[in-house]
Amino acid sequence: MPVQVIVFGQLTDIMGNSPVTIENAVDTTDLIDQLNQRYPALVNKPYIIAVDKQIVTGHTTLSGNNTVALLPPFAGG
Amino acid sequence: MPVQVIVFGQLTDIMGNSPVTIENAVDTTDLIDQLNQRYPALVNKPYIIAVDKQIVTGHTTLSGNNTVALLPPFAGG
Amino acid sequence: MITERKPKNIFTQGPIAASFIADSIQKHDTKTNIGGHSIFLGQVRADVIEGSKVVAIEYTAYEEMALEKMHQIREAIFAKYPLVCMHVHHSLGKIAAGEICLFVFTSSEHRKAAIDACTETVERIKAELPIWGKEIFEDESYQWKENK
Amino acid sequence: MITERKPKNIFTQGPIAASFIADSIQKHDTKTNIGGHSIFLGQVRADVIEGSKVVAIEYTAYEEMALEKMHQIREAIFAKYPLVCMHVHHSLGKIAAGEICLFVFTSSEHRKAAIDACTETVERIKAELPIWGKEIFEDESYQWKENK
Repeated sequence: MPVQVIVFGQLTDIMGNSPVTIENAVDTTDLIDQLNQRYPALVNKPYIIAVDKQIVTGHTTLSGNNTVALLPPFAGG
Repeated sequence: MPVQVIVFGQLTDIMGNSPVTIENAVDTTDLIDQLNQRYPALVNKPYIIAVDKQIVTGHTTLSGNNTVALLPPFAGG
Repeated sequence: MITERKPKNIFTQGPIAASFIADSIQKHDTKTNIGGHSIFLGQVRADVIEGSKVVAIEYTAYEEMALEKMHQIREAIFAKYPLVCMHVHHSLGKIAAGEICLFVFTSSEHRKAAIDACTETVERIKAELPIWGKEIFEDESYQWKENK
Repeated sequence: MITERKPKNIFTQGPIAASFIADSIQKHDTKTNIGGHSIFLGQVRADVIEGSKVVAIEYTAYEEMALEKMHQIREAIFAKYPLVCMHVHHSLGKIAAGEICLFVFTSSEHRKAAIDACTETVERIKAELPIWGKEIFEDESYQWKENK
């Protein structure tokens, strides 16, 4: 199942500003493994993960048509 | 020694808005006694006393040419 | 060396206009070491007291004493918090319900100092400045305001 | 009965003008149950980092997520404090040093609720909203801002 990945802040320096499609990822761990292979600079960067705008922790199953966002530390205000 | 007395807030309902001169008062206790006789409504009113813009407590000697202010509870802001 | 800040006049006749507040904010755009501003505005409430509605508060002050006291408060706040600047304005005269009667404005590099200094200054103004307010009702009767 | 507040857009392109703040204050003069307003303004600082001066911050956000989160924060703040109203505006795009990028405005009958709600809202905005800032230096190089 394809997953759309969007990134923000300093992660755009690595992955750009356009959504990246990963063709098949069963869960967030699988997804991050694939992204780390494609973008080695991502490996040690700090970020949290949001699936469909909800922050998730740990191993989260992707059900298809998800949008996964990688969110580096917030800096609003 | 003459003392000028000024009052503010609710005390102006009793003593008016103009300074009142007390001809001879040796200290604040003497002064308040004289004011209480002249303005009986003053007796139970809450206020603090400032001599020449400094808040004083207790029995304060008046040295002459003092301005004594009776200050009811503050209500700024 | 002792640096002396000259006592500033904080009193203004009538309400504090929103445009005055805007001008005051605008003036800080050249102070590029500021990261946070904290503002408190006091507004006259149309309280209903025993069936009568407050239409205005008429403020009076022992001005000379209030300015000396405000100067002391300002010095104490600057000694306690790393502020870039502080501005205080209080109305005198009749201020209608809905109008602004108090404007406290503090600015600092990082937000915490400005926020804490603003709050403390507002509390000290209410507790320590010799200012009084006459709450005027619709029928022109009045009562003297008491701060809680 | 559950009352639903509709998520409001907090984002504005470019800096927040002092005149916009003045208009926002002015609009409250008919709400005569308000006794105190608390305002926080975030201003872009011209920090010097390793010899280079910040001339602007370019803000971006995950807007849809930020608006949902801000809605939750707003609901939580209204549940916790007796507020009359709350307004939040955050800039997106390039904001020059000295310009305003955040405007949080709370109002209540008595001052404490407005002050505490404003402070808590500012802290939550900084900690919880997915917003990022690129600090742009004089030579057009940049670094990503980190909140303390």
